[in-house]
Amino acid sequence: MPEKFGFKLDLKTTGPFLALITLIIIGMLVNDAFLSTGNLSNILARSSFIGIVAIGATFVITAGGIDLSVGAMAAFISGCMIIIMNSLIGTIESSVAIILLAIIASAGIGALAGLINGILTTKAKIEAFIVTLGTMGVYRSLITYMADGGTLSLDFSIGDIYSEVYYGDLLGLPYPAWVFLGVAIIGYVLLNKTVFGRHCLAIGSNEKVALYSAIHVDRVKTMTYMLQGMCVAIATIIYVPRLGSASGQTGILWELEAIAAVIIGGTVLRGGYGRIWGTVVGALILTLIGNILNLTDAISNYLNGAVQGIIVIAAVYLQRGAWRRNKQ
Amino acid sequence: MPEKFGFKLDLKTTGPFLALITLIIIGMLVNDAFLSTGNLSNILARSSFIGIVAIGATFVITAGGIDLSVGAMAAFISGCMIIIMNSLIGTIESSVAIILLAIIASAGIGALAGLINGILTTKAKIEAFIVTLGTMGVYRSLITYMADGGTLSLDFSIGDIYSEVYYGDLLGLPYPAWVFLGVAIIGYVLLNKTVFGRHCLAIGSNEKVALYSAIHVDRVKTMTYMLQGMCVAIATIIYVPRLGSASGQTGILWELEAIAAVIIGGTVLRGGYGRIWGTVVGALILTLIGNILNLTDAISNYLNGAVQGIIVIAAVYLQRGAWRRNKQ
Amino acid sequence: QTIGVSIPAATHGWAGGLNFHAEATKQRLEAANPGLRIVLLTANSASEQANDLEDLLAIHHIDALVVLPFESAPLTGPVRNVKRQGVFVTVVDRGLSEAGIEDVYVAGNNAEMGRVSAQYIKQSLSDGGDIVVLRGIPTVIDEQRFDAFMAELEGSNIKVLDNKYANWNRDDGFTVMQDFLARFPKIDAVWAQDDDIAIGVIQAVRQARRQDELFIVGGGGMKEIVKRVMDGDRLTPVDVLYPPSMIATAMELTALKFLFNVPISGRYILGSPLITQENAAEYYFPDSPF
Amino acid sequence: MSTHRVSKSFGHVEVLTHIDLEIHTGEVLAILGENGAGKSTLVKLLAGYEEVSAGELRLATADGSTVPVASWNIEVAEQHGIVLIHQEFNLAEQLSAAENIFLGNELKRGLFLDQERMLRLARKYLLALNCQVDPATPVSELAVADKQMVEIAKAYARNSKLLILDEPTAVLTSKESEVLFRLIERLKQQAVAIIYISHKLEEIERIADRITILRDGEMVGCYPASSLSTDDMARLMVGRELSNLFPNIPAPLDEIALRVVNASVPGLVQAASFELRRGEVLGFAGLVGSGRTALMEAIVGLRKLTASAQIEVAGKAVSYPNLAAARDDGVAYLTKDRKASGLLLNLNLVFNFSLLSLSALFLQRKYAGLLIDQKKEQRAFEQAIKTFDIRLKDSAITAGDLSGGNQQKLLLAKIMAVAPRIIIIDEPTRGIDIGTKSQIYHFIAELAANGHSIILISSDMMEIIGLSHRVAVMCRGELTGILVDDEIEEHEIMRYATGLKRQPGKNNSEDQLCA
Ligand SMILES: Nc1ncnc2c1ncn2[C@@H]1O[C@H](COP(=O)(O)OP(=O)(O)OP(=O)(O)O)[C@@H](O)[C@H]1O
Ligand SMILES: Nc1ncnc2c1ncn2[C@@H]1O[C@H](COP(=O)(O)OP(=O)(O)OP(=O)(O)O)[C@@H](O)[C@H]1O
Ligand SMILES: [Mg+2]
Ligand SMILES: [Mg+2]
Repeated sequence: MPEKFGFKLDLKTTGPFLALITLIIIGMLVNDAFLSTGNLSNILARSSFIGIVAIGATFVITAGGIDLSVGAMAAFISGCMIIIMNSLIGTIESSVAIILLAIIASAGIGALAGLINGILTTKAKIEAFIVTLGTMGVYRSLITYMADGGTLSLDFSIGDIYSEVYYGDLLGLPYPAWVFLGVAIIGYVLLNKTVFGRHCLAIGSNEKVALYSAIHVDRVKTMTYMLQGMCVAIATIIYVPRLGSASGQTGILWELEAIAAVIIGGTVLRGGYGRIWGTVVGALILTLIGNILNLTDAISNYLNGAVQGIIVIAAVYLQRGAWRRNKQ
Repeated sequence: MPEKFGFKLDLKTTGPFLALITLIIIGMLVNDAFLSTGNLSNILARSSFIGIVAIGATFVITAGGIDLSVGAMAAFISGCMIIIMNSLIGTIESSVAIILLAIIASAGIGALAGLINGILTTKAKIEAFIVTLGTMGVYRSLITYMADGGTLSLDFSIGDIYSEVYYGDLLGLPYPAWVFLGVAIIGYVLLNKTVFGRHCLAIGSNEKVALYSAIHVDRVKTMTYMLQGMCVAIATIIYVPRLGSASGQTGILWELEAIAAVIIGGTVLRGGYGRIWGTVVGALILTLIGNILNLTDAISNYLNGAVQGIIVIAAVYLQRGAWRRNKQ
Repeated sequence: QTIGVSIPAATHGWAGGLNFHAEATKQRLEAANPGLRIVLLTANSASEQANDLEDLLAIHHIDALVVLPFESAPLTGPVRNVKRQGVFVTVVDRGLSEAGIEDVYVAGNNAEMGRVSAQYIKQSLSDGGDIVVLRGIPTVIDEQRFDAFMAELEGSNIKVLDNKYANWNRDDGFTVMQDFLARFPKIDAVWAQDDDIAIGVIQAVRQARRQDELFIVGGGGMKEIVKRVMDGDRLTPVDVLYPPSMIATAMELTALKFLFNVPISGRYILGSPLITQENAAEYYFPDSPF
Repeated sequence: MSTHRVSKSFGHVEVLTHIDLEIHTGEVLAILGENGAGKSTLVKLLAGYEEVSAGELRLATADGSTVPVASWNIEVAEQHGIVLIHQEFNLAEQLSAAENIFLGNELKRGLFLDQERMLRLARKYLLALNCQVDPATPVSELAVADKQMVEIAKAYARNSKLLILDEPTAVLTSKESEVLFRLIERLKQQAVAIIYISHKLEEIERIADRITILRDGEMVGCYPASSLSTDDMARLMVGRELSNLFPNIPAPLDEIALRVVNASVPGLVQAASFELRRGEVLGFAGLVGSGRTALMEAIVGLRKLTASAQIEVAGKAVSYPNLAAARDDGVAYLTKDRKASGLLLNLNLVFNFSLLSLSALFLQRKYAGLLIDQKKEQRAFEQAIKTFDIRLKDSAITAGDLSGGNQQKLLLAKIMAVAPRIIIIDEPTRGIDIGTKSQIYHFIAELAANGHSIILISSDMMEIIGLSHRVAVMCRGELTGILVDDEIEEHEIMRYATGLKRQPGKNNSEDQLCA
């Protein structure tokens, strides 16, 4: 008896890791090249976009909200950054200064976009699903409009310098992975060690109790959306140097991927329970699935989506340990 | 006091209608052609797909679940129907018989697909969001695979007869609108007048209470997914005769539209409160927005999505009467 | 020898044709050349395609790459990275935004497609007329086609009543056309730009029983539409070719370079000829999914 | 029905050990025990809500012998007519009272629900309980006591053979309880077996035929009710003699801690005015729904007051926009609905304990600076466990798994963690055992003696009378009188509470103060 209890608790946190390890083993079996440093660092760098966005989503979801606008917001912020950088080229000498300005602007726009989502949800009392579905449409349209239906491209003179942010590495680890790690640590501390994080949990668990515990419910909820906005901005900051462009197609379906990463990681969609490390692992799992499908062409390309779907379900099944629970 | 209370209740049910009427007035102002019978019957026929799917979604959401797989499921069922009909052409004489067989098969496949979603959610205890995200990938892949990446087309010999189901009308109302009405009435009765509906509400409101009231929670939840599957099948049955084809593109984003229609209609995403007529109006509102945007060139094409988003938010704001509540 | 092929996933009719031809060519080339391995990856977005390019390099160690970019600008950098590793690069259909990266460029001509369509409409409605335009998804390809189309019409007495996005999708083609029909009592021609859209437009026009007052110009060369042209359908008198089989051409060219060391480089621009009843049989492939 | 050496463990903690129980038709078996003794767990086993870990349940057969039941779950229990009214509410909030009463047991006409009949019957059941609520009202809009009545009606509607009531009167006033007792009498005559759990010993004395006493998960014994006095019960439960229940509280100081003038809450409270001195315990009595809660919630910023209201705390005019402002000013409020607004049931105990105090400005240095000092937080929590005598066998459980009385103690600890100057406690001893009750009373006395001011809202008349310096009485949203000294007496309070009597000048503004 006692062991079982201990084990169950364990499974809740180690579950996502188990699923991750299973996938890694599959990857190794499918192709030797899987373990090459090149491939591993590709995976890390890649998962950082969704991962960072998903860390923001962990807060929103833990506090009982949802944000569908993140993909469109990423596209919109990318567009803004590119326009800002391109237009500053004449006026400011140093490319690095231009990039830094754009980064600051990006964070500001992200926070503002989050603020709008937050205020519409808390003050106008409109369901988060509808608010963010609406702002998703708005940002997608705005980027399309800004790009005149086409693509905004970063000027090469800056792009070449900025691309170091995505392609460079430190101690063998690509920069995006460092950023991801940094955001994850900050997110972890914020959620688990600060009053703000506690309040997010409380609100997601029971809003009325939170209100009766003197928590500024609306303020905290708005802040989760702002945090989400800033995470999107950070993801954008490392996304722009990778592809150097933005269009109406940028960041499409990121919202679903981010939410999936959060839930795979063990956070509960209804709120009240959040796990940052789970989210990190969730993002890695999603990226790994894509990578593993590319390791082999044994599976018809048409069926990629099916395999992906089945693996996601299986991964969650594995980590929830449902089969154990059902047996007893 | 009593008046205030009565008024609040009123707003909750009349809210969506208010939003609908506002949109109709806007439509009239934008273009005279809006009120032409042709246009009105187009709108009704068009909204029937999303509407019927959304009626199924009302049950799933009311019972506290969510189904993201409906769009892909619609594509998959369309594909199956077309393959079945094309392959029966040689063997069965009567086209009508072939069509009826395909319709029956469609309902069966829909119910089965729903059953799978239901069992994975209730028995394997995997979050509905993940389960249906997974099956969404699976069905999308399967239809792409079945169509070899292209489009499955219904044989003309049957298509010409079957197309009557979409294009025909009765008493001036197109058949799809009749079907929509029929499904809505059945849905209304089911949700509000039967034990099943009552149990859906109870489960969405508080699963534990439902369990303690000796309700077969898993069974009822599974049945909501099956109902959703069958609604998708019905939507498919009137969708296929429209263009006589199915591809990986069919039904894309229907899931978001359906959920949006449900929420615009006043159903609560967290479950426990469902309104079928609200959903019907929600589907009409979504279709109307698209229609109105097509009737004017006052708005840049690029900004369609933005206008759509803003109208959806505004419609919900209007109907929730948040401005009234805030005032007091 | 390994050739990597990276293309968009089959998310609409034309891309489906693309996938079909890529897969068929892969089978054919591999069967004919035992030493050759072709890895075919498909992507649902630009960034997924950038991932695929990385994987082709890191995992499959490709010697040559055939890429049909999801979008031009975002993939310019990633393709350049591949090139820098000494890989032979063939770019298909959508030119990169930086010159000189690719060894071979095989492409249809989007601008020409728009131009040819406009020319046909101008010529058919010599006394002038009112037309509506259904566009694709807001991307560079759509821009190029649309701009060239409008430029060609400039100065003529053909009036474009309105244009709306139909997302290269039958359902949207149907819906948008229904609304155009409700809105405009007189339409002389429709430029649907894409055959999937055209299918939706045809149904909407037939529903409104206005098939006698207008004609439709699609684009791509989908077998259903080509068949109609061949059969002399009044509604779709012509189609404008934009062949998804260009991927096959590109793969074959690339394989040639490797297997027989044929010196290959430069640009291979496929035209966008007008498909009419006379020449339709040449473009009709009943076995292709597109 | 009977149990035979039944045990129950959660994980590695055993909460019930070898319980033997027999329930006969037509009798009331009371189960007594301290908070956390395992009463609720035991009855959950009987009703099939939880699985038995060891031992067996037996059912009586027609010939009078008992047979062990193999698989026991909610459904089987329900089929055998066993109905449990859970200690915590067991209602679907969004559904109406009538819908809840018939939940899982709906009446049908053909394929469809017979809504009219259900409404009609629901009204009948509720009226039988003297409950006036409209059965079509959503449960979320009902007052706590009415919710309880709906639950009783739900059980009543099921025609049970064994009715188990787990602290049904915790949220009821004596008048409402009386209605329930009459119902129990009637059921007894219909040969229904009843298991009754309560911490109100007078009730037990009044209705029980036999009494089973649990201590720490073990049977102390089973006694005929006539053989035990309430003092015996208390002694057997707690395992020691209890000293006097109500401590002496020194007279309050003259200094005014809180002055409320003309406080109105639209529709709920009309122009209430009163004042509270330092070191005073001011009782608030009234019938259910008299607006006491609404008034207090408005004072601490949880509801909107009308503009005419004036509130002074320690001589300073204040108007709290939200609860945080009140808390930072040293005014705390303990909610009466611990499940809906008191505790986060799915979170652990420490989080619940510190939730209110965490962001209080003056506490930041204590354990919540930039980061939460979880060690200090843990220590503060452990201290609180001792102070409030929270009994737990496993501190890793969530608040929802705590026994009802211990939840209440945790809630009290949570409020006290902010060290308020003015404490408004709404039904503080709801579901608390007699031993702990006495502890809490002493605690309140100590607070008052130390110069804190306390507003005590309670439906327990003894509690109000025993602890308060003065008693304010409300009736239908009006403050009908503030009683002092000898006036503080049950019948007098009831006269004010029912509106039969009101003090002159009450409810017409300023001149009423310090009457
Ligand atoms: N699901 C659970 N997991 C772990 N421990 C539990 C669980 N449910 C109850 N307990 C523990 O079992 C013990 C007995 O609880 P129970 O609710 O039966 O007490 P009780 O006698 O009803 O007390 P009260 O008078 O306060 O209601 C308590 O220590 C409680 O914390
Ligand atoms: N949100 C609400 N909607 C409708 N009615 C409400 C609401 N809140 C409170 N009420 C009603 O207002 C009345 C006053 O409630 P309140 O809780 O203040 O009474 P109370 O005297 O404090 O009750 P108790 O004696 O149980 O503590 C009750 O009848 C309650 O049902
Ligand atoms: Mg891929
Ligand atoms: Mg209990």
